[in-house]
Order: sequence, then structure tokens, then C-alpha cells
Amino acid sequence: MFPILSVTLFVPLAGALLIMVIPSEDVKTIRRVGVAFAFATLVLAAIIWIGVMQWGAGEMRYEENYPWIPAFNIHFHLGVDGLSAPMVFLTTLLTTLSLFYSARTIEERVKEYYWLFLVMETSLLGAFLSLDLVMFYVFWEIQLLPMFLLIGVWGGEKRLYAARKFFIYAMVGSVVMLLAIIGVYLQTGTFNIIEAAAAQPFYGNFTWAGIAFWAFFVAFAIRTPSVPFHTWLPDAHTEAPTAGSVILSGVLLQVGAYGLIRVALPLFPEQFQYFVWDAPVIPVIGVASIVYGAMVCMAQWDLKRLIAYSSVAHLGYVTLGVCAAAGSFGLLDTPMNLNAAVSGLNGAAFQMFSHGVITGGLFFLAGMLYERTQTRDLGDFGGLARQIPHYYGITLVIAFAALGLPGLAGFWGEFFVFRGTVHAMPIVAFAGILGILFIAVCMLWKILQHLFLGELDEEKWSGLTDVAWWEKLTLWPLVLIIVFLGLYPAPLLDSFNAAMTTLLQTLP
Amino acid sequence: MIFFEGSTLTLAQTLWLLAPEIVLLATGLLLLALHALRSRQEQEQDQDQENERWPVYVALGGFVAALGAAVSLWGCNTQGLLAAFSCDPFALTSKIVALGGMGIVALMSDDYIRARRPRRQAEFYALLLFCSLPMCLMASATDLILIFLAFEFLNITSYILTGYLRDDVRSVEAAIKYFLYGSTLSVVMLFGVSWFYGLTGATDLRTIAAVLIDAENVLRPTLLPALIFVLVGLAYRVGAVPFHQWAPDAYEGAPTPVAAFLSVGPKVAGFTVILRLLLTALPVDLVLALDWRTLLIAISVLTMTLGNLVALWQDNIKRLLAYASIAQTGYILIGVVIASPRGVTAVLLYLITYVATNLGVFAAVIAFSNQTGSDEIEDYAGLGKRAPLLAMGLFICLLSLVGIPLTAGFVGKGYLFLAAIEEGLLWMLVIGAVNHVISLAYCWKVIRAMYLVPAQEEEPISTSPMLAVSLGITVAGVLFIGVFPGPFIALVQAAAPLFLGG
Amino acid sequence: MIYGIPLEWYLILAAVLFCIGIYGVLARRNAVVTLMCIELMLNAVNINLLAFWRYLEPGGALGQAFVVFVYVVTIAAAGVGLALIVALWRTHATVNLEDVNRLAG
Amino acid sequence: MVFNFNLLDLACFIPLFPLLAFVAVSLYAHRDRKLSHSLVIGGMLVALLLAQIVFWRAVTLPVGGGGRAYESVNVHWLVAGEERLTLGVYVDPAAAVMLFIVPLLCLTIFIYSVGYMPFDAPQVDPRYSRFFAYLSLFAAGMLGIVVFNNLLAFFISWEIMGTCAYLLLGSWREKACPGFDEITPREAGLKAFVVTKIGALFFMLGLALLYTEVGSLAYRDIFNPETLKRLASTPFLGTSTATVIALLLFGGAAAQSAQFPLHVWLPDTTEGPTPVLAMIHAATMASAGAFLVVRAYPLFQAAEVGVWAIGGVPFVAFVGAVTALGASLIAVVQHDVKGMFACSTISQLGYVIAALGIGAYTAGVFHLVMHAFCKTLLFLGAGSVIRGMERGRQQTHAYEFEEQEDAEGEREERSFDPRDMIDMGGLRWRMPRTFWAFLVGGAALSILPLITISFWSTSERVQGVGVASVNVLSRPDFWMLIVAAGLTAFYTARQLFMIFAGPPRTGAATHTRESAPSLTRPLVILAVFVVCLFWLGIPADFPLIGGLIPNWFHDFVGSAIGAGAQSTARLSGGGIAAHLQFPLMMGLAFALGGLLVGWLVYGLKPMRAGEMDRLEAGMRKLHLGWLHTGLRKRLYIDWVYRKTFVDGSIWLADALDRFDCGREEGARGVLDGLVNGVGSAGMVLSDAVAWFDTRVLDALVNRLAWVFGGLSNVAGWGDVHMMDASVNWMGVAARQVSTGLEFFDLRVIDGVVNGIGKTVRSLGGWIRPIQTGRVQRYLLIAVVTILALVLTFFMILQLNI
Repeated sequence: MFPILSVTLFVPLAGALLIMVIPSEDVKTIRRVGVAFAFATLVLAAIIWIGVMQWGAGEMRYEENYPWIPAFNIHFHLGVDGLSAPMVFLTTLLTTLSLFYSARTIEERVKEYYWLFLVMETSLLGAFLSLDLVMFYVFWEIQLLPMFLLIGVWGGEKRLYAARKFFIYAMVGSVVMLLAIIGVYLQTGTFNIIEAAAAQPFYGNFTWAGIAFWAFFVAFAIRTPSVPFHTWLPDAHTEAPTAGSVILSGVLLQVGAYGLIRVALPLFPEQFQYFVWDAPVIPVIGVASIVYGAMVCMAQWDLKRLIAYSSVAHLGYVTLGVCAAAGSFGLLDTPMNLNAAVSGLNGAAFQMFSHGVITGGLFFLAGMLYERTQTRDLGDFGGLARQIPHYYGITLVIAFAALGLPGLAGFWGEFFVFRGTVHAMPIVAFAGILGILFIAVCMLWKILQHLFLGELDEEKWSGLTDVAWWEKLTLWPLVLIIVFLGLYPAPLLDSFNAAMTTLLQTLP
Repeated sequence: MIFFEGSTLTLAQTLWLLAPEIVLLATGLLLLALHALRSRQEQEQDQDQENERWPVYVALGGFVAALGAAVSLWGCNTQGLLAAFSCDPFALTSKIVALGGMGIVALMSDDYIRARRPRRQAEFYALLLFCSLPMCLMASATDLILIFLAFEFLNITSYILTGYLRDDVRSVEAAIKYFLYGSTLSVVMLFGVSWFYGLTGATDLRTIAAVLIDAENVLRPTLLPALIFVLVGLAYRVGAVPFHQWAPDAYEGAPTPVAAFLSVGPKVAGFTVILRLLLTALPVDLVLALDWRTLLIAISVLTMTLGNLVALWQDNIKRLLAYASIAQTGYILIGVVIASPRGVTAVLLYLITYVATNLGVFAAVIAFSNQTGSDEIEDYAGLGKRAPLLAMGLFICLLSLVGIPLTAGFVGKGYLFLAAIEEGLLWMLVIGAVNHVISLAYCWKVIRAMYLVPAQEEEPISTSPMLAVSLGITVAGVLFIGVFPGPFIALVQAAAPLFLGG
Repeated sequence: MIYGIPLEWYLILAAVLFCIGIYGVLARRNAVVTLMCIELMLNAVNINLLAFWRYLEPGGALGQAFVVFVYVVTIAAAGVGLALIVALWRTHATVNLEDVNRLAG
Repeated sequence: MVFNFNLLDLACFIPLFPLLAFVAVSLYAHRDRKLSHSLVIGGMLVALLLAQIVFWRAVTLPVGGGGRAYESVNVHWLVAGEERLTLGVYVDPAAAVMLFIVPLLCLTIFIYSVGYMPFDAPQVDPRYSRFFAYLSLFAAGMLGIVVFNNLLAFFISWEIMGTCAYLLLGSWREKACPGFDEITPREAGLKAFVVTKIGALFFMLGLALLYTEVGSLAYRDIFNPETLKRLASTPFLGTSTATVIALLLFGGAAAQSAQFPLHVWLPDTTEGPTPVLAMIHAATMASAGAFLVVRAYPLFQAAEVGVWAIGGVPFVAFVGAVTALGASLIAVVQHDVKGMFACSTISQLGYVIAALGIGAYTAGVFHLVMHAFCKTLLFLGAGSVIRGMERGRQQTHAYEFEEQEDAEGEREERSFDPRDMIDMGGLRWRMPRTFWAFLVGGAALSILPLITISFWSTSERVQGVGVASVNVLSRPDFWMLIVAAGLTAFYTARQLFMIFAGPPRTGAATHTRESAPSLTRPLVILAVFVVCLFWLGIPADFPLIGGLIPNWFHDFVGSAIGAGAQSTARLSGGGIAAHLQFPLMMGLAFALGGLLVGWLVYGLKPMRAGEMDRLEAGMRKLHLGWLHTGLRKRLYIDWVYRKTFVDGSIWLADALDRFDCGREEGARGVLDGLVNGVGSAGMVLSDAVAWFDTRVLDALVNRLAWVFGGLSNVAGWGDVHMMDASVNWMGVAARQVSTGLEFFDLRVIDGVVNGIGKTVRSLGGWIRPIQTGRVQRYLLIAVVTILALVLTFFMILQLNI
């Protein structure tokens, strides 16, 4: 069978290598090649997704499994199901858009920028595609370096600080995860995620299982990021170049959430349930991320910081959704609980996808504004609705989606998360719902009011130009996806639902 | 076992087993002779041998030949056949590693030496060869006498190399310190060895082991200090805390290629000796094994922690690398402590990855200092702009030094920690993890300078072909091992247990 | 040889020499003296070896061989050491080890 | 299902056309104003036609006869595990009735606003088509609420309406132009959005719970009796699931239709343009809230037993009654035309809610419908009046330029608000059509309460708690509604007289002319409808006119919950007991009394120019001035909210932000600091300490600043009057709490970080000097170590371990 997954995985890498040999003066070719390869990957990803939906999204499709390091029975093992296929699609989509957008905005050291970006795409895809813990870890760690360089080289003025913090945080996380992975291997003798889940590492040995579970959880929580592991995010976002923060928030964070669903939940359902039910630490973390993130978001005046905190809050819903599923582990025999748990997970996954699209869009918008005005301080603006109506319109849609307005993509994730949570743990749901309110306030009050309404500072912004064609081309796909999914979520939801139902039913 | 039947060896076979050493020796002598001839010619018709390259080519030829000989010996296992000398896969592996490393050292010292002591190149390379010879011997030695001889041989030649720039204040100072420290501690070790001899009446490791297994509880009280003395000497050789202090000064003062050699050669040799001596003479079922394992555990923890912590402080990259390699010693000691085939495998694998990584870093450092004449980290500012490829190579090697996936360092560390956990040394794992994170910090220091700090001056840095080649080889090795570790693991796994079991 | 001098005496003598050597290496400032002290320690080792040989296995040649090797090494080391000290004098114009501390930290 | 075409299937296209119009305008047509508003009106016209078809079809079919509703067009929409939720249309009598009125009202409003929006005034230039696009989306949302077949789609459309309200109010005027209660339009929009959002969150939680419990949100599933019984019987959070869900849904409804605790957003919307008000208050948004209660009526019934009662009154009814009374009280003292209507909207919706709460389903729906008509009519009328006043004022100016302007003119100049009824008067002859429309609307408005009140007469089964039938006179809600009825009548009369009666009180009023036909025609149409429709729903036993025509509305709508048959049965039964006649009589008396008082106060002797509002004067005379101010300030409720919730949360946000990452330079946040501390303790030990020090100092300074700020605030607020003081005290408390929290964490966690930093530094400081550079020191260390080792091992041997 045609190894479409590994092809998809390595197409960007090939692009990167090709770009390396292009002389760095020939900027035009470099850009063309970069966008072309990214787009090719996007097409492949779309094909994969369609295929997965075709053959049934519940099982792993297009599996490829070759021995890599036989000594430790480490395999080069790829596979894709209803959960990972959309994430792959999201990754390729955002990368394509970012490269297309950067073709107009990145002027210095274009060559390095482009091949770094493509290398990063490969590593991101690898994390979503790999079914082997070591591969997952390897890609997980490789992702950090290009992002680290993107922030550090093309970043803003405080980039050194931001990059350092990002690096240290990420490394701590991955070391912890590495230890946990080794532990799992020594227990189960395999790195295969599915088999390891079936073998239930440390089964019965609660202490060690708890330690391993927390090692995984902390790694994912740092990446996700959950309060209190989140402080690297605002700086990283604020300093990163536009496309960098798009990928960072759109995909890089999702890898953490993905790991939570793909690895932490199936491997350690018991411990997960224990820390959701008997010692409710994780729900508290989730709610804290939501409410705390939203409140801090309300206090921001730097546009990018604000968006960063809003994504802290958004990803809190993912944690909450997974909690809902984990909490009902063992009670899944009744259809009501099963459906609730499944829709909790659906909500989490949907939130991942929609957050990727929405926050990606928001960061694009922020970047466009910054490149025009060289300021991100919300206090400097006002009344832009007249000056740049097209920009205003698009911002309206995306901002409303970000505050979870029903009818736009942002709503479903939150709704399903609450549908999963409200019956099992009403208190958590009632607390978490506050986040929506605060996010709404800060989107409307901070962004819309301060940017677009009020008096237009004529002599300051009269020269401001509306979005150009390539910016429209970057933004409109996101807007269309947001609206379409908001009104008709079925395509995405079916895909997630199938995968999640299988996942929960195969739990021991 | 291609060509040994029977329990005795013909002279030819014995010489053939010594082929690598012989080749090295011969090449070294050849170099010296040629040098003598050339310089006489030079005096006759006074031509200049400024830019002559033949010494390095000859030396490389010698290394390649020796390497070939070692490879051709692959598979034979003469344990017990020869006195004092064993040619088994373990020895051959470390020989191959050492010779490869030394070859690369020779490759990258070309410009450096030609720039500084043009008329004395031949001697330099001869000394390099004479350094490699004892390393090979140490890999194979199974007798305390031979071990001591090789040990001292290595010491003396490396003193000379360290002080090779005899007009350079720092070089000479480094040499004299290294000399005093090294010879004192080697005498201490020798003292211990003499007691070994006295107590067991033998110098052959296996005999010692046999004696000890019978009469351990009688000998243990008296043997312990001797053991400690020996361990101290070995610890000095591999630069383990608190016997590491010669290393930073020597690295900083020595000519950079020599520093590169110091960071790999003695370590490889020293660890092969440590493994062979301890595991053969004091096998794990003795109580003494418990003693030396306890001792080494303490030393290892101390070494990795202190090495990493102090490395944070360094502003001179050579010193930084010195401390980094001290920390690496600490990691490798974990493998020694494990004292099982898996542990030996881990050590060998780690040594391979370590040599590749460290030489890569040094190649980059040499290339940089050849151009700018500086080793200070802040002068690396903007290297990413000035020499993208060089910076990328250094970047990759640093990542490998820290142990990021898909680089050799990750394979080495991963295997080591895996083995450690299997032996139940979980706390080792924890300390290792902590140190891993600390080590990120000084790695970051260099990366930050290279990529994030804007450069003072913009003019690009060109790398000479020799250095480019050596850097390329090492980086390729690092990446290859990182991505396809399978064959290497298989290799060392084949090599490890033989001299234990046999 | 059996003049009634027990083995221990030799060993103690060797140990004492060794300690003197150590003391000298640690305490004396002059590089040459330090070098001599190292030689002293080596000789202590030689005494050890010879005593052991003579008392434990007078038949064998192992100990003697060892001593010969040690002598060789001693001489080589001494040669290199002296050369280095000369170089030290040429570069630093001193042989006082206290003053040789440029490389530190 | 096999597809057989039914006219009712057209229902699914009804929301579609306004939506398409919105898309078309916002994407393409927005450059051309004419095109855009004609697109919008066209879309609504199509919707109207379809709606009419569906309505008449529904009426002629026995739709809902015996509670059967028509449902079709099921599209696969949502999945969760095994269960599926489909999207489709659902037509039952209530929906049919809404389909009859909503498109009609929306269309009139659209047409009206074409005339109302100054077509060529520059300041509305770029947003004209945007305005119509939003209106269209607004209508689409309302229609969606009516036709869809599950609560989730209901919710989506609901939120779309909220958003449109925000957009229409917020982005309409850019300038901050404080109206009567110093709030700019965009603030009003934000307030509206946030408050309704709070309701929406309750609603959403309710939906989530309901979805989980039932496994579906389609009406057919959630409203079938077994499900309801199960919900009512399963315990949850100390009561029954049905109750929790009902309360949550009611939270949503209360916010949307501005019931008591969440009513604050509605009065402020008067800052928006009048057609928008008509949409929000009458036609769509606020009505939607009540319509939710109508929709979920079976659920409320199932839950009712569980819903706690206040003074024997069901919770829902109680909230409705309180709202009705309070809002009408506030309405009495308003000077602003629109503001008064806003309050009256609140109180009327309170009636609807109360009616539904006590089980008067049909009365509630009818009240809702009629209120929609009246209020649209009145708002449009008010708009016409305001336009008239503005035009009059412009003419006054022209007039005054010729001759020297007098002090009078200047006074107007300073404080002229075309919405202030004090400045009006005598418009009866100047704007006749508007006047008649107003009269009809006002009359209807003042009669409306009787519809709900009459329920006590028409129905035996008054919903008490547990009790089948109670004596109405013992019911607080009854009395509240009665009083509110009187007040309604009074303020209607007051307004009519103040605007139209007597001599004009200002130049502007003097020069007012009748508005253009584009404004007045919709008024006429609406007036006609109001007059006709009333007859459809007259309770059968209304005095004099009762039963002249059969109460068709009651049968049709009531049949949805099977109340129709019974009512007809009772009709055949003939007369009713006297004690049931009593409430209606009472209500009638109050209404007429209110009108009478109004006439006595304002009509008998019309107000003069510059005269103070009679009511205010009277109350001051009775030393009730404080009450009057309180009422004018809407009982300070908005203000309390602002002081506590709004400011409190903003303070908390700032505090948390400082805690998190600190906005000022040097004052890094605690979490951040912790991380940096660890990070840089490992990294640059030397600068760590200086850095911590600065941070501790900064923390100290911040703390002092906070405390002093708090103290000065206390001092500053010392002299304000009672309520003010208490409220501010709460504010200060909130601030101090957050300060303390932040300070505590700064101190504690900094301590930790400091500790780490210091230890690691000392470690480094201990290690580094070893490397003295003197080789003999090195050797010394080595030898000492050796000795130490030897000794240790001898120890070990002695202990022979």
C-alpha cells in the first residue's frame, strides 16, 4: 500500500532540504518552494482525512510499522484515526497560511526562516502521526528547536528572555516525559502506544502509576499550557513573529492537549480518574486555567498578550473535557455516561481544532495590525471601524468565535465540554462557565471597543490601509472554516466522535 | 576466530594481533626520520617548509592504516591465550573509537599547527601517533604492569603535547601543572599497584581475581587502601571529581587540538582500563566490588553535578567544554557502576557518541579560533550570521552534548539511563535528569551567543577544508548515530559481554 | 638475605619515603624540588616492589621486571619534567609554583 | 422518512432569506445603500409570504389539535457517542402565531427605518448598509428561534440576536454622547451583551444538563410525558433534575426578556436608534425570552412542583410580578419617551412571565403577541415624534437666526433633548397621524394587563404551590399585578397628555410638523392590526364584550397544551361564580383609575412651559423627593452592579495579572518570578540576587501604593450618603482582599525563590574558588580526599560492614 503517511511526514523535510541548497540570495524561489511544499502537504493531509472518514474514523488507518531500533523494540510506527487526521489537517493548513503570509512579511534571513518552518511542520506532523512513544517524544522535542530559533532570531525586542523561558520550560517538560516513557517501557516492554494502553503499565501499583501519570501530565500541562505552568506562553507569543505565534498557539499547544487524550488518558485511566474524582486536582487545574486565564486576559493591554491568555483559558476547556471523560471511567456501561464522556472528549478535541483556527486567525490579525502601526497597545487605537472596514469585519467574526458565540466554531467545543461535565461534576461546570463570560468581556471590551469603536485618531491612523489581497487570502479560509463549522459541525464532529467512542470503549 | 586453533599462538599471529600498535609506532618513527631528513635538506638548500602538508598526510595514513588493522582484527578473541595482552571485541571497539577520534584530531589540528609551529609539524603528529599507541595498549592490557606502562606512556606524551607551544605562557603553564598533577597521582596509583602485587603475588588481572576469590576476607583490609590508590589514579585519568582539577587548566592552556585530544583520548583509554581492571580483577561477586561500586557511585554523582554547575560559570569555551566533559565522565561512571554486560555496553556506546560529539564541538571551536584567535563565548555573538554552516554544526553538536533526540548524545544517555533503571539505580536517573536540565543552561549560553545576540563585526568566517571535513564527519556521525542507532547498539552489545563471560 | 629484617620494615620505610615525597610535592615551592620529591615517591614504590618480590616469590622475575619498567618510566618522566621546567623558566622567568597561576577559575 | 411535500416544510426557508440578505449585503452590496436596503426588505418580504403560507396552513390543518406538532426536514447535525441530533423545523400553534407576527413587525420596522435613517447625513454614511445587514440578521435569528426543532438551534439563533443587538447599539454612534443616564451607546451595547450573556450561560448549562439527561434536545424528545416524568423524578443537587433545568432555562429567559435581577440592560438600549429599539423591545429579542418560557412550558409545568415558591407564589410568577410592579413604578417618573417605553416593556414582559408562571398559557402567549404589536407601534410612533422634534428644532434655529435669539433659545441650546417629554406638548394638532397611532397603542397598552389578570377569572386552576385553587386575594402576585395595571394606565395617560395635550412648551415643539408618510404609513398599518387582533383573544367572560366572538386564539394556542377543549367546555357551561368575577373587575377598576388619575394630573390642566413635572413636584411636596430620585436612578440597581461586579472583577483581574506576570517593569509577577527564579538560578546565578532584590523592593512599593490608594479612597468616600458608603465599602473590601492576596503571594513565593537562588549561588561560590590555579592546592585536595577515603573505609571495616 502506498505509504501516504510517511510521504506526508517527509514532504516538508524534503522541502527544507531543497531550500537549503537554494542560494540565499534567490529569495523569490525560496518562498515559492516553501509555500509549494507546504501546500502539497496540505493536499495530502486533506486526502488522508477524507480517506479516514471513508474507511471509518474509529480505527487506526494507513498504519505503517517498521522496526527502528530493534534493541529496544522501538518502531517507526505511524497511524491516523479520527482524532489525529483533523489535527494533521490543521497543522498543514496553518503552516501553509503562515508561509504564504510570511512570504510578504519576512524580509531578513528568509532562507533559514523557511527551512526552519518546514522542519517544524515535519516535527509537528510526526507528533500527531506517531504511534510509538519514543517517536512521539522525539518529534515532541524536535518541535521546540525551530520554534525556539523562530522566537529568538525573528522575535521582538525582549526575545532573548522569552526564548530562554520557552526553552527551559519545554526542556523540563520533555525530560519529565522521557522518564515516564522509560518507565512505561520497562513495565510493558513496548513503546507502542496502543499496546501499552492495552497492557496498562504499573497496573495495581498505584504509587508508581501515579508518579508516571503525573510525569506525563506535567509534561502535557506545561505544553498545553495549564495554570500554573503557563507563564512561558505570554512572553513567547508576544515576542514571536506573527507566523511563529500562529503556529505556536495553533498547533504547538495542541500537541500537548493531543498527548493528554492520546497518551495520558488511555495509559493511566485509573490514576486519571483518581485525580479527577477522589482527589480532584485536575479539574481544579482546568477550571483555574479557564477562570484565571480569562481574568488575567481581561487585564491585558498588549494585544498579543491578551490573545495568549485567552488561549490559556481556551485550552483549559480541553483539560476539563478530558476530565469529564476520565472521571466517568468505569461507569461507562450505561449509555448516558458513555455518551456524556464521549461528548466531553469530543468537546475537548473540537476545542483543540477550533482554537487552532480561531487563535491562529487572531494572531494573524494582530500581526497585520502590528506590522502597519508598530504598536500592540490597545490604548493607542480607537475608531478604526471606519478606517479599515474589511479588517473590522473579519475581526468581528473571529473575535466572536473566540468568545464562543453559538453559530461559530468556538461554541461547540465549550458546549460539549460542559455537556460532558455538567452532570458528572456540576460544580466544576458552574465554575468553568465564568470563563466564557470574562473572555466575552475582554474580547468585546478590550479588542472590539478599543480598536474599532470610539473616536478615530485622525492624524495618527488616517494613513492606515485596509487588508491587502494576500492578507485576505490568508484570513478568509480561516473565516470560512469558522462559520461553516459553527453552523454545521457534523464533518469534524463525526470524525472525532468515532475515534473517541473507540477510545473509551477500548479502555479496560 | 578466523585464525586461531589450538591454545598457543605463533609469533606471526602474535605480531598480527599487535598490528595497530605496530603501525602507529612505525608511522611515528617514519615521521621523525622524514623530518630529520627534510630539515637536513633544508639546511643544505635553505628552503622553507612553511606550508608543507606531508606530515599530516603521513599521520592520517598511519591512523587509517592502524584503523584498518584494528578493523581487520574484528571478531578474534584471544582472552587467556596471551599474557598481559588480550585482543577481544571489547578492546577492538575501544581501539577503533580511539583511533578514529585521534585521526579526526590530526585532521583538525592541521591549520592550527601549521599556523603556529610550521617547522615542527612532523614532531607534533609523531607525538599524536605516540599518544594513540598507549591508548591502544591500554585497551588491550590485562596485566597491571602493562597497564601502568601504557598509562605513563600516555601521560608523558600528553604532557609534551600540552606544552607543545613552548613559547606560549599559557601552554607551558598548563603543561607544568598537568605534569606535576599527573605524575604525582600516577605514582599514587603505582603505589597501589605495588601493593596489589604484594598482596596477591600477581599482576595479571585474572590471577588476581582468582586469588581474591579464595582469600578475599583475609586480604580485604589491606587491599582496600591499595584499591583506593588505584581508583584515584584512574579517576584522575578520566577527570573525575575531585581529581579533575588538572583538566580545566590543561584544556585552556593547551593548543586547542590537543585539548580536543585530551577530552577524548585519555577518557576512552581510561574507561576501557577502568572497566577491564575492575570487572576482571575485582569481579562483582566480591565484597570488594561492593566497595568500589559505592566509591564510584559517590564520585559519579559528585562529578556530574559539580561539572555541570561549574560549567555554568565559564566564559571561555574551552574551559566550559572541560567542565562539560567532566560532567560526561560522571554519566559514564554510572555505566561502570552498573558493572553488568549492559553497563559495559552503555559505556562503550556512550564513549562512541561522546567522541563524535566532543570532537565536533572542538572542530568548530578550532575553526573559530583560527579565524578570530579568541575562545571567549561572547565573541561567538552573531556566528549564526557570520558562518551559518559552522554555527549549525556547533549547534547540532551542542544539542548532542546535552542529549536532544535524533542526536548521538540522546542515544548514549538514553541507553545509559535505561541500563541504570534496569539495575534499579532509580535515584541515579533522577540526578541524571536534574543534571540534564542544568546542562541545558550552559548549552543555551553558547546557542544564545551564536544566534540571538547580534554580532559586533559582520565579516563572514571561512572554514579551512580540513576543518570543514572533520566537522562534517563528526556532525554526520552525530546525526547518523542519532537517527539510526540500531547497528551501533548491536555492535557494542556484541562487544561488551565477551571479556566478562570469557 | 635473611638478615632478620622482616618485610614490614621495608614496607614502612617505603611508606615513610612516600609520605616524605608527598609532603615535598605539596609543600615545596620550587618546581625542581617538587620533581625530585616525585622521584622519591617512585623510589618508595620501587622499594615496595623489590621487598615484595624478595620475600614473597624470590623465584619469579615479575617484581624485578616491574622495577625495571618503573625505572624507565621514572627517567622518562624526569626528562620531560626537567624540559618543562626549563620552558617554564624561559616563559615565566621563575620556577616558583606559587607564581604559576594564570589559568584559574 | 419518505418525503411527501407539505406546505409546512416551507418553514425551513423562512429564516433563510433574511440570512441570505445579510450575507449579500455585508459581502457585496454594502457599497450601494439603495441596493442594500432593498435587498434586506426583499428578503424579509419573501420571509413574510412564506410565513403567511405556513401560518394559514397551520391554522387550517389541525396542527396541534390535541397537541400534535408538525416536524420535518431532519438534517444530520450532531453526534455524541451513539446518539444523533437532527436539525429540522417544528411548527406548533405557538410557533405559528409567532410566524404570523414576527415577519410582519420586522417588515414594518425595516420599511420604517428606511425613512427614519437620515439617508444623506454624512455621519451615518459608511454604516448605513451595515445597519440594515444587522437588522436582517437580527430578524433571521428571531425566525430561527421560532421555526427550529431543537433547543440548541433555538439557543444559537438566540445568541445571534444578542450579538446583533450589541452590534446595532455599539457600532452605531462613534461619539460618546451621554443620554439621560450618562452611558454611551457602545457601553450600552456591551452592557446588553454581557447581561444577556450571563443569562445565556445559564441557558447553556441548562441545555447541557438536559442534553445529558435526555440524550437529545429535539422538542419531540424532551417534551414527551415519560421523559418529563423521569426528569421530575430523578433527584439532582437536592431537588429534581427538571427543576434545575427549568431554573437554568429561566435564568436565560429572565436575562433576555429583562426580568428583575437581570433587567438592567434594557433601559440603556434607548441610546440606540429607534427602529433598533422596536426590534429589541417588541418584535424580537426581549420577546424571545418570554417565548423560551412558552416553548419550554411543559418542562416548567413538570418542574413546577419543585420550584420553590415565595409567599405561596411560584418562583417564576413571583419574579414576573415583581418585575412588572417595579418596572412600572420606574416608568412612572421617566421624562424620556423611549426610556419610559423601555420600562414599560420590562413590566409588560413581567406580566407575560407571571402569566406563564401561574399557568395562564394562552393568556401569556396572547399578552406576548399583543405587547409585541403595541410596543412596536409605540416605539415607531415615538421615533416619529422625535424626528418631528428634531426637525422642529432645526426650524427654530433658522427662525432665530433672523431675529435676535432670546434667552429661551439659549437655554434650549444648552439642554435640548428631542426625547424629553418636558419639552414637548401640543403635538396633537401638529402630528395628527402619529397622535392617533399613539392613542391606539396607548389604549391597548393600558388594557393589556387585564388579559393576564383576567386569567384568574377564566381559569379554575390557578397555579398555587401544591394547592389546586386558592383565594386570589391572598396572593401577593395578584396584588402586585393589580397595582402594576393601575400604574401602567397612569403612565400611559401621563405620556399621552405630556406629549400631545396643551400648548407647545418649546420652540421646537412649536415648529414640529407631521413626519413623512414613509414613517407614518407603518404606524397606520400597525394600529389597524392592533385594533383587529384584540378581538381574537378577548377572554370569553369579559364584561360586556366577552364572548361576542368565540375565543379562537385560546382554542388554537391552548390546544397545544390541551387547555383549549376544557375552556370551550366551560364556555358551554355558561356563567361563572362571583368570586371569580372579582379579580377582573378589580383590575378594570385599577386600570380606569389609573387613566383617571393621569387625566386629573396632566390632562385637566396641561403643563406650562418651564413648569416642573407635576408628579415630581407633588412627590417633593410630600417629602418623597428621595423616592423620586431613586426611581429616576432606577433604584440604583445598575449602579450597585457597576460598583460591585464590574469594578470588583476589573480589580481582581489586575491583581491576578500582577500576580501572574506584572505589567510594570521590574515588578515581575509571582508565578513568572518563580519560574524565572528557578530558571535563572540554574542559569545566571550572579545577577539572580540583584534581580530578586529589586523585585522584593518593588513588591513592597507596590503594596504600599495599593494600601495608600485604598486608604485615600476610603477617606474620599467618607462623606457620601448611606448606600454609597456601603457599596464603596464593598468595593474597598474587594480591592483590599485582592491586594492582600497578591502581597501574601509575592512575599511567600518570593521567599521560596530567594531561597533557591541563594543556595545555588552559595553552592557555586563554594565550588568555584577551589580552582585557584595553583597546582599544589589541587594536589592537596586530592591527597586529603585520598586520606579521607582510606579512613572512611577503615571505619567501614571496623564496623565490618
